[in-house]
Amino acid sequence: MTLEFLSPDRARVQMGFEPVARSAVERALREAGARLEVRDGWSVAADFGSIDAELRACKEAAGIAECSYLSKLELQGPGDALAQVMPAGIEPGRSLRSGGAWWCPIHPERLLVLCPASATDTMRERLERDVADRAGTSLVEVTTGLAAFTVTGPASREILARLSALDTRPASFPERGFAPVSVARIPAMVLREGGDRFLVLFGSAYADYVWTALTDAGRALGASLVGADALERLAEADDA
Amino acid sequence: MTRPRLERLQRTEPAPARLGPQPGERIDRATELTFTFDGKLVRAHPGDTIASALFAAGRRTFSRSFKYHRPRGLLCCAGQCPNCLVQVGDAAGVRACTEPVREGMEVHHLNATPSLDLDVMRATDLAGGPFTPPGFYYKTFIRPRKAWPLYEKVLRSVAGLGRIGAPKPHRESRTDYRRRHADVLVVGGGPAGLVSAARAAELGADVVLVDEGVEPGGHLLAEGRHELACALAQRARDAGVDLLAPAAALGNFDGIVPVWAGDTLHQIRARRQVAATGAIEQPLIFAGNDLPGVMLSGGARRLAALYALRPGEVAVVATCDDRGLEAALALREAGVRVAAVADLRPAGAGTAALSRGDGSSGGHADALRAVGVELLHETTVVKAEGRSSVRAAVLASVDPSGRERPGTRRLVECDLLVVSGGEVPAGSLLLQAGARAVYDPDTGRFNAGELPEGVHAAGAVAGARDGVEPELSGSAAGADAAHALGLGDERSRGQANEERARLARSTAPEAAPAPAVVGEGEGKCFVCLCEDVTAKDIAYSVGEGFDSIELAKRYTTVTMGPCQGRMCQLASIRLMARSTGLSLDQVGTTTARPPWSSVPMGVLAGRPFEPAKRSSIHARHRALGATVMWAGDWRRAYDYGDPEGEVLAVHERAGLIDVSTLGKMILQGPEAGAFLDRLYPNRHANLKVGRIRYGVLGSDSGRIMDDGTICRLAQDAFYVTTTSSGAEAVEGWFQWWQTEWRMDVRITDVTPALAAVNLAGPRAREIMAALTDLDCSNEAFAYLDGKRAHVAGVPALLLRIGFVGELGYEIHFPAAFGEHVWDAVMEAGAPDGLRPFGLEPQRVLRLQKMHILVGQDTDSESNPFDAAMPWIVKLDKEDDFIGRWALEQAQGREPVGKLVGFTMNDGASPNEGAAIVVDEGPAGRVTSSRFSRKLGRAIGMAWVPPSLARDGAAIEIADEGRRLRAEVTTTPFYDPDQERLRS
Amino acid sequence: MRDLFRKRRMWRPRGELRDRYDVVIIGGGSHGLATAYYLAQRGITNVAVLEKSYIGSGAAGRNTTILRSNYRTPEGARFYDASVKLYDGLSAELDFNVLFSQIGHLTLSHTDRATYVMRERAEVNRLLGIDSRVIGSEEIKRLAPAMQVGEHAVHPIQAALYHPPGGIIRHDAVVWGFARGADRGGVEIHPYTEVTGIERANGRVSGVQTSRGRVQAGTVVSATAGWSTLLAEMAGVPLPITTHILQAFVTEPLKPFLHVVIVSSQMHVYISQTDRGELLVGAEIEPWTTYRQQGTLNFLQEASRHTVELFPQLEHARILRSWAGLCDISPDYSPILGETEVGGFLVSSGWGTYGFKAAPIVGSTLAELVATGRTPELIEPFRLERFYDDRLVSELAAAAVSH
Amino acid sequence: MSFLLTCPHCGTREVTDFAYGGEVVSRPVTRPSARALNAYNYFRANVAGVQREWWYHRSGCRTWFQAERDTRTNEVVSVHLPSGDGGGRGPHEPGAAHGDLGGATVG
Ligand SMILES: Cc1cc2nc3c(=O)[nH]c(=O)nc-3n(C[C@H](O)[C@H](O)[C@H](O)COP(=O)(O)OP(=O)(O)OC[C@H]3O[C@@H](n4cnc5c(N)ncnc54)[C@H](O)[C@@H]3O)c2cc1C
Ligand SMILES: NC(=O)c1ccc[n+]([C@@H]2O[C@H](COP(=O)([O-])OP(=O)(O)OC[C@H]3O[C@@H](n4cnc5c(N)ncnc54)[C@H](O)[C@@H]3O)[C@@H](O)[C@H]2O)c1
Ligand SMILES: Cc1cc2nc3c(=O)[nH]c(=O)nc-3n(C[C@H](O)[C@H](O)[C@H](O)COP(=O)(O)O)c2cc1C
Ligand SMILES: [Zn+2]
Repeated sequence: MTLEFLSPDRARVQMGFEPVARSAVERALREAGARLEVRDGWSVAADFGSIDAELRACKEAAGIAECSYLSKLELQGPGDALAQVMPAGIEPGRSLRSGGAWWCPIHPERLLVLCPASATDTMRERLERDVADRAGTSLVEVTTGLAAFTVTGPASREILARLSALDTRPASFPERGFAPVSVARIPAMVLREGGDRFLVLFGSAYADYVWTALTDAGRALGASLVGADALERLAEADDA
Repeated sequence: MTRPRLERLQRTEPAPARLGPQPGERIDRATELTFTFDGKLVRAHPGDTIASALFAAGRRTFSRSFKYHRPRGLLCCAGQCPNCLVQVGDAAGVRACTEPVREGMEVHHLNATPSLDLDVMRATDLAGGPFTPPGFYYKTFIRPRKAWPLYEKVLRSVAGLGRIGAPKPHRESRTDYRRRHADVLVVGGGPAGLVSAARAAELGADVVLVDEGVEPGGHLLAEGRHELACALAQRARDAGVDLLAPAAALGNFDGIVPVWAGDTLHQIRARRQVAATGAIEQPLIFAGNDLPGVMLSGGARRLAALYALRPGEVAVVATCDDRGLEAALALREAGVRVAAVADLRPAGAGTAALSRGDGSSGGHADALRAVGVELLHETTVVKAEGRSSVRAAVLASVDPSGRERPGTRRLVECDLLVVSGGEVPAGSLLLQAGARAVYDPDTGRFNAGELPEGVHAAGAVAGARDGVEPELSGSAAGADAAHALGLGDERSRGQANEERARLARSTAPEAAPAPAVVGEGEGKCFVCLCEDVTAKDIAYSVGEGFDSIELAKRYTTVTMGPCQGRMCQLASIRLMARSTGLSLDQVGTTTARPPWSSVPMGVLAGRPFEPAKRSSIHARHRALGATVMWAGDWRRAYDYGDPEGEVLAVHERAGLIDVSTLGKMILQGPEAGAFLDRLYPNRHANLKVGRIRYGVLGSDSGRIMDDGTICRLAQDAFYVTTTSSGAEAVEGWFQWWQTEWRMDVRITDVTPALAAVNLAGPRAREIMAALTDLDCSNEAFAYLDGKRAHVAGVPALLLRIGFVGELGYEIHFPAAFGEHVWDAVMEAGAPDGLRPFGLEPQRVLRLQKMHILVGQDTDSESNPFDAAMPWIVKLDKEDDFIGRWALEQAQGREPVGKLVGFTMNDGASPNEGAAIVVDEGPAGRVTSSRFSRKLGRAIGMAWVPPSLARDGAAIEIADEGRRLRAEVTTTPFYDPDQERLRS
Repeated sequence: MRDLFRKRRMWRPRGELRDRYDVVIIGGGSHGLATAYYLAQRGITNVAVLEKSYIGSGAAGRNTTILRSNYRTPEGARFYDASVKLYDGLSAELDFNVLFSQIGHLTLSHTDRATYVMRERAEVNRLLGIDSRVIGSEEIKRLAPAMQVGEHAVHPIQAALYHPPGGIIRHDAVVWGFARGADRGGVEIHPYTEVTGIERANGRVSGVQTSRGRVQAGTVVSATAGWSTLLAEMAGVPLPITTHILQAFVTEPLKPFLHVVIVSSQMHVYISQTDRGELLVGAEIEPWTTYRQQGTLNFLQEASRHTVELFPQLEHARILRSWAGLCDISPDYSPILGETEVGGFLVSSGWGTYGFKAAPIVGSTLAELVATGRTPELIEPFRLERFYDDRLVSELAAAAVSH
Repeated sequence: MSFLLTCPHCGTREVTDFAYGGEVVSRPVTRPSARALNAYNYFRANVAGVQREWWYHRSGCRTWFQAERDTRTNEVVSVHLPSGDGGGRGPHEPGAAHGDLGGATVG
């Protein structure tokens, strides 16, 4: 596999080393009281002491969660070729939830696929097959290139309004909306996963900086940090 | 010049100013607050402003004027004039008349020494008049030459109003931006604004309304029509309007309106905008018109209605429209004796029946006569008498062209002179949005002309006058905005048309344009209070040839003070017309510019975070005590405290440097190689899989833009690295040419996806053995090979390249394992004495190899030939490449300079940037320079004249006054034959 | 003293346009009026300055008035040094105080790359006799005590290029001084007269069309800065110029606390305080080209944030007014001065964000060229032809400076 | 923030989300004379009117597209994806996608 060095899930126990993939803001998470747990090779903030308290926070004010552990695959190729690879129903500015993954159209010739770390292998193999027999298309894993934070809850739009010029009003940014736009003055992409839950993706080298700006805005608006478990509960509630 | 007589203010105790409870009053009489003014305790109620509390405590002088230091009193009570600017703590320029009192505030006066009541600088007023005409400073202190800097020190010591605070490391207040998208933004919460917002919202629009007052209502509050203000505000809220107050709209920048509300700057983009910013009452120009006690009618009414303060004991009113008459009636109710009302209009004015809705018939004039107030027609005030506040008003009859009729003067004793010189529309936001200022002969003022797409105007700013007009105008504008968004229906369109028809039918109010100036011979007649510009100054500047409004503005500085023309723009145009003989239309206006109200810099600064990129290994560098500095957008470790030791470790054992900041791109596709061949001057399409080649990227003018390595991962896949600061630009450059050529290649930036460390030094191979099962022997893994393998269990790409000139392995791997791989390598290398090394030691190591740093050793003019890299340019390539033609032409031209290496004759190492000297003139520069402990001498690189670009040539270097000698060398200082790299 | 306060016209009221002038100067900015003044000094008085609006309505009336000569290239440093020296004596020469405050100029460096470029400028300057040296934080603190020089700043200050002869000036006074001098020298100044066409006959200029009729001319000088390409196109002369806006703002007047000009290129901001006490703050050009002199909210926000980082206590200072002007940017950030391929058509262009400081030397060198027909050696490197020879004089690599 | 620009893919964004690539200039098809090459590299029309120019959605989808904008008013008349007719040149403009040339900012 030519680009194996881009795939964190290809790490393995070898010569006494047990590599664990970590987010660039893991230290900040730990200092904020996160309970860290290794899941699918990633050190993940499972919770901050009480999932119920975190769920309440997400319902009443806002929750901020670190989700850089999501796997991210980028497909490039002519529009008609990509159309055959991705599920039907994707249109400019709207992503699609299919097969446990998010299919996000950056533009007709460039697609970003987000899926849980556990599903990475199967998804990557399937896409590699699709790419192999379609001229002019290629696949690159950008899992560690994009950091991701989730902002959820009634105050999520107010928090984003402190950081970005994006119009997040429901009528202008519908469910599944996907918008490449600057956030905190740097290039980013915002995905409205559902209701008032937004996933913000950006170059992982900026993770520390964006975390500072995002949590600063969040604190001022009553947001609290939430872990992966609470997030999963919210996602299940949305999918149901 | 006679010694200036220090004037003493007589301190007669005026009757307590507080009135009984007023219907719309803002103050909470039950509670008391205290603050200090110039160190003395002042009592106030919540809802009081600094000015209302001080006024209640008996103060009448609130500031001293900018140039003549004349005492100035409350004039507008709406934050529009400069007369009450005070210092609150470290904040200067606070408008006392709108700043609510907070417990414990420390307020100080501005611009008066030693005190507000006793200002020695007043001497400039007594003596200054004739000796300080406009622009006098341009005509003084010219000779001798050094006279000016001395006098300038005096000028600067008395200049400026407020003081800034002491230096401090960080800001105190937390200010923030808030983005708001809306369907309709209404600026101005007077009757017009409130109704237009409610109307648009009722038709389904998402509406934001902003008003700079503490509460919406605009002039209704001054007119004591509080219930109507509350009702209209409630209607808007009920319709779902997002009402922000106090919130000041600062300008219109192509549709985005920044609104200053406390510590938040709302950045509002709305599809439609309604300007309902009302009108600004203008002062009259007469002798002594700046005396404390002269007040605009709106100001006097606001003191009474909002703060239950009697503006004065005995008032004279001078007006040119009904405003003055209304004020006279209102002030009588507030217990002020109105001695006389001078109305510029002829007899019969002010008697038109008003739909005032309070049941009284007839006009204001009739109401005044009914209560025995003397109303004089075609009359105005020509002079205010009094030393430091008004003692009497001299009234006189004036003819329609504004000239005083001789022998008609009358002196009326008063301590309050209420003036109303008509209104000008507060149209700055409309003009900034692109409307032109158009002169309206009927009203004698300038209105906003044709409005740009998406902008509506309502209320007084759109010419609506009294009674129900503002609400009608607001309703029509609000509906228009909604209709433009496709909302509403036939009925709502019909209603809007009907409202517009009723507005068109309404009669214009009788108003007599105020004379440009009266009483000119009797004392200073101020047109611009901020800058102390008098009517005579305008005539004087026209007389000196500054006969356009823009030249007169800059020469006299009229309208260039804190009020930005609110009180003086129209008056200055009238005076220009009088002095030049042109019409007001011909004179024209000056430019409307943001911010409309002066706003603290901190509010526009927002949060103080600067975007910074960090490698995923960054925390380790901090833990190792590295000195971290900026390198482009990145934070990087410069050294770990012992740069020289770090260099030697790389030479003698092994060193580890974090190079994650390198730009990194993956190119995939059958034409990836051909694509690179069209961008780089050397060949890459013929690169074998698993091999690496150095590349220098050039522009179409042949200049060096960036450099890096290209590794062929597979037949159809290349891995391209760039400099750290050039990464974004190179990606954009690649994407641009691909847009042009549409070749079969896909480009993906993976710069942040991969961390990268360079393990370099003779022990590198042994250390690698402990980390990977890949055969790292020289035979299996040669110099400039690129291989894939697991390192410390992590999938990685290993590149044998030698930027630092020793055996080395660059390990590129998923950034999420940054600390894991760094720790694993450091641990594996410990037995071999492995040390981390930073940018500084790397600089020494690469300089020993004469490897260039793009942007340091080269600049925007350098081409590869002159930068000692002729070997990188393959002009025998079959196809065209970017920069080929320019390089062909450059080859045929005599270069201006050449990049060479040099060795210092003695140990002294010159600064980078030192000059190469030929015949005592600059002839090149030192680009890199370090002392190399390894080589035991100071080495560097420099641009030198071509004639000196040969081995052994002697060059002279000028460095901070020293002259140093060096010898040119064109071959690398260390391991020129690359033996160590290839070992 | 007597004459001091007597009202006296600075220049004659605008007269009628005559049908021929030896020299027509297009543009009543600082360069056009300076050229007219120095022509008159040389006895060449059949000259008209045609200005489409009021004199000084262009960048001359909008700039942040910074004068300095610590440029990177020897050609640039010599040129601006000659100009600053003329400015030094200008008040006396024009008998009009242009309020030149030689308070010194500090270019801040926040990275070693910027310090390196500064040293290069300091050494070139020193060799040419220009007072300019790199100083450390102690001396910076002494020169600007109110500024944050400490480690804790987001962009700590590493070093600074201190240039004592640099400073600020009253921009309008320079325009009015030159205008009065030219007018009293016999030159006709025609405001509100727009040039709409340039006529040529066998390879030479022969006259101009204006909003007030046609005028014949032996020589036509375009001193139109931001509008240069429009005029050069009328003469059939291509230029390597793009026009961008540059913005500035001024605060309400404060008790003077800043007695040196501060420029920081990394933070894209420069700050000075006038004798009236206002702070004058400017930044970088906008990247896109435009002829619309209207500012952006982004500028007010970015310039405020960077100013407040250098002076946190200025968080309370109130922005009074902001505006924008046009800058004619050349590829190498050096001017384009002198003859073109069309006989008798001279240009003063390529002044970017830094041309006001060049007004006197532009005036005197163009006047010499018109009078003698020879290009003075000082401005020879700035000929238009250099772009066709690809022999650029690049101040661009002088990374750190925008003024 | 100033005028708005519409990316053909992402829709309307603040102009600060884009990098300006300069007016569209046709690159010589065959080897030009020195004068012609330098004219292409350095000389600009710089019109006061509608200009065809390059923009790069740097903070978004990272696509290059062209716009027609009136430089007197900044009104963007239209935007479109380039037809790839060739003959353009790189965005080597001051302050363009090039950002800092080795730290060299404008001026
Ligand atoms: C915000 C800003 C800050 C700056 N700061 C500095 C600084 O600190 N230091 C510095 O040295 N420089 C600075 N500059 C640059 C400097 O202002 C200009 O480079 C210089 O003023 C240009 O020369 P000028 O004064 O002759 O140009 P302008 O004053 O622009 O003169 C050109 C004149 O030509 C007229 N014109 C144009 N077309 C026609 C026509 N067709 N017919 C007739 N007349 C026409 C215009 O109306 C204008 O008056 C700054 C510029 C700006 C915009
Ligand atoms: N008594 C007087 O002197 C006087 C003068 C003018 C108008 N009026 C009365 O006012 C009414 C006119 O109604 P209207 O609504 O057109 O004007 P208005 O003056 O009543 O309301 C304008 C409102 O806009 C707000 N505003 C102005 N500029 C602003 C900015 N940049 N940002 C935020 N808010 C801003 C002001 O705070 C004010 O509340 C009429 O009833 C008329 O009788 C009275
Ligand atoms: C050096 C300088 C200082 C200025 N100071 C002030 C000032 O104190 N008050 C003010 O209102 N405008 C000031 N201005 C701005 C001018 O009023 C005006 O905005 C500028 O000349 C551009 O003209 P315009 O706004 O008509 O386009 C200043 C301009 C310059 C160049
Ligand atoms: Zn886009």
